[in-house]
Amino acid sequence: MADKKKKNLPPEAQNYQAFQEEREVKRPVLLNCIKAFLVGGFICFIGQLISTFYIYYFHFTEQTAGNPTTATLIFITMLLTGFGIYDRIGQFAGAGSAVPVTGFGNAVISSAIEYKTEGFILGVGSNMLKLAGPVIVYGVFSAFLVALVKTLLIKWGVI
Amino acid sequence: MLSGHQTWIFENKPTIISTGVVGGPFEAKGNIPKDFDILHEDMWLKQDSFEKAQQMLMEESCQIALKKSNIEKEQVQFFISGDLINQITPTSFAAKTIGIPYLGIFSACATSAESLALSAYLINSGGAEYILSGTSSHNATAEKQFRYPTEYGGQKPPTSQWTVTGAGCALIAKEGGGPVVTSATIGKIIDMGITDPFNMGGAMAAAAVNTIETHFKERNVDPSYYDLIVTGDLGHIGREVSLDLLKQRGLNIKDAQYVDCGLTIYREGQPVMAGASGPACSAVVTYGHFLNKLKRGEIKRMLLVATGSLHSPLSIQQKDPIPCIAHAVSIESGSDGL
Amino acid sequence: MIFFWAFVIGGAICVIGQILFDVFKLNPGQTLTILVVVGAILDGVGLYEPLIDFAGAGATVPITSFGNSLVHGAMQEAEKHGLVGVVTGMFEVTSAGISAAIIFGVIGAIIFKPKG
Amino acid sequence: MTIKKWLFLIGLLCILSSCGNESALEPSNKANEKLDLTHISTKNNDTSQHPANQAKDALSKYKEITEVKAVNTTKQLIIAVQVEQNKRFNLTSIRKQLQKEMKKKFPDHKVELTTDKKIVIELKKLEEKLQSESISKKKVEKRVKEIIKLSKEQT
Repeated sequence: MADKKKKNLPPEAQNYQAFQEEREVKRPVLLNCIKAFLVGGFICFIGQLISTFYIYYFHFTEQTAGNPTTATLIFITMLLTGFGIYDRIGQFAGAGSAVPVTGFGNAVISSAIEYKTEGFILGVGSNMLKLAGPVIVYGVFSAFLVALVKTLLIKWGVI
Repeated sequence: MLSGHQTWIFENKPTIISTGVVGGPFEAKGNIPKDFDILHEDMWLKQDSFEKAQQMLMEESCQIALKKSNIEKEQVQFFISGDLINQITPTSFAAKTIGIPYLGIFSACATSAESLALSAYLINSGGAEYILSGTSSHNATAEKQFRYPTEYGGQKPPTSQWTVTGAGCALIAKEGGGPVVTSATIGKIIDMGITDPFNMGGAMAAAAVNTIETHFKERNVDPSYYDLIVTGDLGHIGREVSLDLLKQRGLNIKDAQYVDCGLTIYREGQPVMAGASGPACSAVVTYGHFLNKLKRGEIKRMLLVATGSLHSPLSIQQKDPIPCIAHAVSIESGSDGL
Repeated sequence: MIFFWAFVIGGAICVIGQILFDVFKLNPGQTLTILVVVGAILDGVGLYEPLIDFAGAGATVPITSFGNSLVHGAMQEAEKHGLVGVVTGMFEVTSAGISAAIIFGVIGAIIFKPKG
Repeated sequence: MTIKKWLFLIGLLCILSSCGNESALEPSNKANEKLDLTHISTKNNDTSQHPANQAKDALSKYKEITEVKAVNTTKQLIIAVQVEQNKRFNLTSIRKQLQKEMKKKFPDHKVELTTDKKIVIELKKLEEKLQSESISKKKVEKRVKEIIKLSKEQT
């Protein structure tokens, strides 16, 4: 699609873009992936630690330990976000700190803190899900479609 | 006056009689802390919001410029300024405090050069005796408006740039000692179809090249006329692209002669990726660092080419390419050698 | 052993996210949305539960598990109440992530100021 | 470039989907030696763990099982197993297979089989108490009921 768009540009702009791209600093994809792997893996490792802790010392099974683990991770995220540490981790780790549920928490909490100056109702309240909103919206909608298809298939005896 | 299509020559020598340069904590750790009049330790400047903090920066820089010149603010006819944030409210609110008749302008990071060019024109044509011209930006307000909440852990690509927290202001007068504004070239919008808001240097370089080329043609001088050609905030990528393009077009610009404010303000190792940006970037570095050089006699003539990318968060989401602009203003040491 | 695989699988999902960032030039919002949708689809074809069994937190901590548990909630209700359950059961299982984020978001906003 | 991206995506999906289709457990002739099969013997006939011990022996023929705990009352039998890490992809089908087998083997008991770590831990505690005979029949029944309830809890 990007190529199609380029073709509509005047040749001067096309030449310039090529000229510019040659000099553009490329994203270090491999290095970024390694960092994302290590940090993302580490966050999941911590998650596993927390969930094992809940299984051993509290009344939770493997099934039910997921929720308190998530809540604990998001609590830790709140502290890291509030003290201005999470955005630095994010610059280093990229997807490594964005993809785990802590990244979801960071998106919500950072928006909440940022819009505090606009008041708690219209600032915090309405902007809190500015970044994380699409995740909830399309998570719910795609889950609806998947569950709908699956339920119908079961009903019709296909699976 | 008008030379060619878009260049003004100021034969009455409007003079920059004083400047006020204010910065934030990140700038204090940078490359040129000595060129600031005030450096704040707190991003908030003890205000309730970042936007108010930016307003405060602007107010302070104006006050400093006035104080240094011993001109009363009642003597100043106009305040010409602008910034990036929400209908330029930080600047307009600062104008309310300052109480000088006010012209609000917008050309993103090229605002510094636009306001300087307009001020010089008004003074040169006798439309005013004293004009305050300047601009401000704040890292957190720009992040909030154009990118993500400041505490969000989004990864910035190596092409992105760091918005300067600060404000730079110059008091231009009909006469008086100081550097003289000799000419200005008003740029036109250049759109090369680049849509990546994280690569503004690459997008703006084309505008810089267009304006610099036009300036030399219409002012009828050679690049060697200037000791320094100072671009606003092209950063590493934009500087390289524009320099290579200028050389390709037959302009003989030396590497050491071609400097960028966005690469001057911070030290190596500060996490600014491709360099600094923001309206305050060119204002602060020019009115602080480079004018000091001019006053010390290290350079005699400089051409400020402030570049701006005129997109909004909305236009980016609607997939519009980034329109860019560059204005050039030449500043030369006055007859008294200052 | 499960700790090792939690690290590896969790890290691998993040690498997929990083590739979406860097190669496909998507922003975080788009990337996370895609991952959530993928999680929902994987659960629909019955692949996500085995991954959770295998990698534990390596599969439940990444945002993909969000899609997975949304589908799970919907399916659980669908078993009880038929098609209506698909609509009503959605948040049955997932509420933890969203409610924790909202609660700690408001608390965070009360306690903290952005550092800039 | 775009073709490469799509190939990459398809390849990724193939890798992911290929993990799911392995067969469940195959029994072997030899008993699994690594397994701790401590039989719980109680002098008190009320809390006899004979069926539980039998279940342990029966499960020991699967070499992929790394841990097994079982406790029974007169009516109920609860078994918790841990499976080798690389077989955990098929945990659901393994659980179903073993559950079916155990149900067949103990028709007089209501059989619950789980793979949950938490239940393993709980059963281990209960086994220890039974072994030391510090628990009454009534309490065992109550505890087993609780554990079964716990194992069925959903998120």
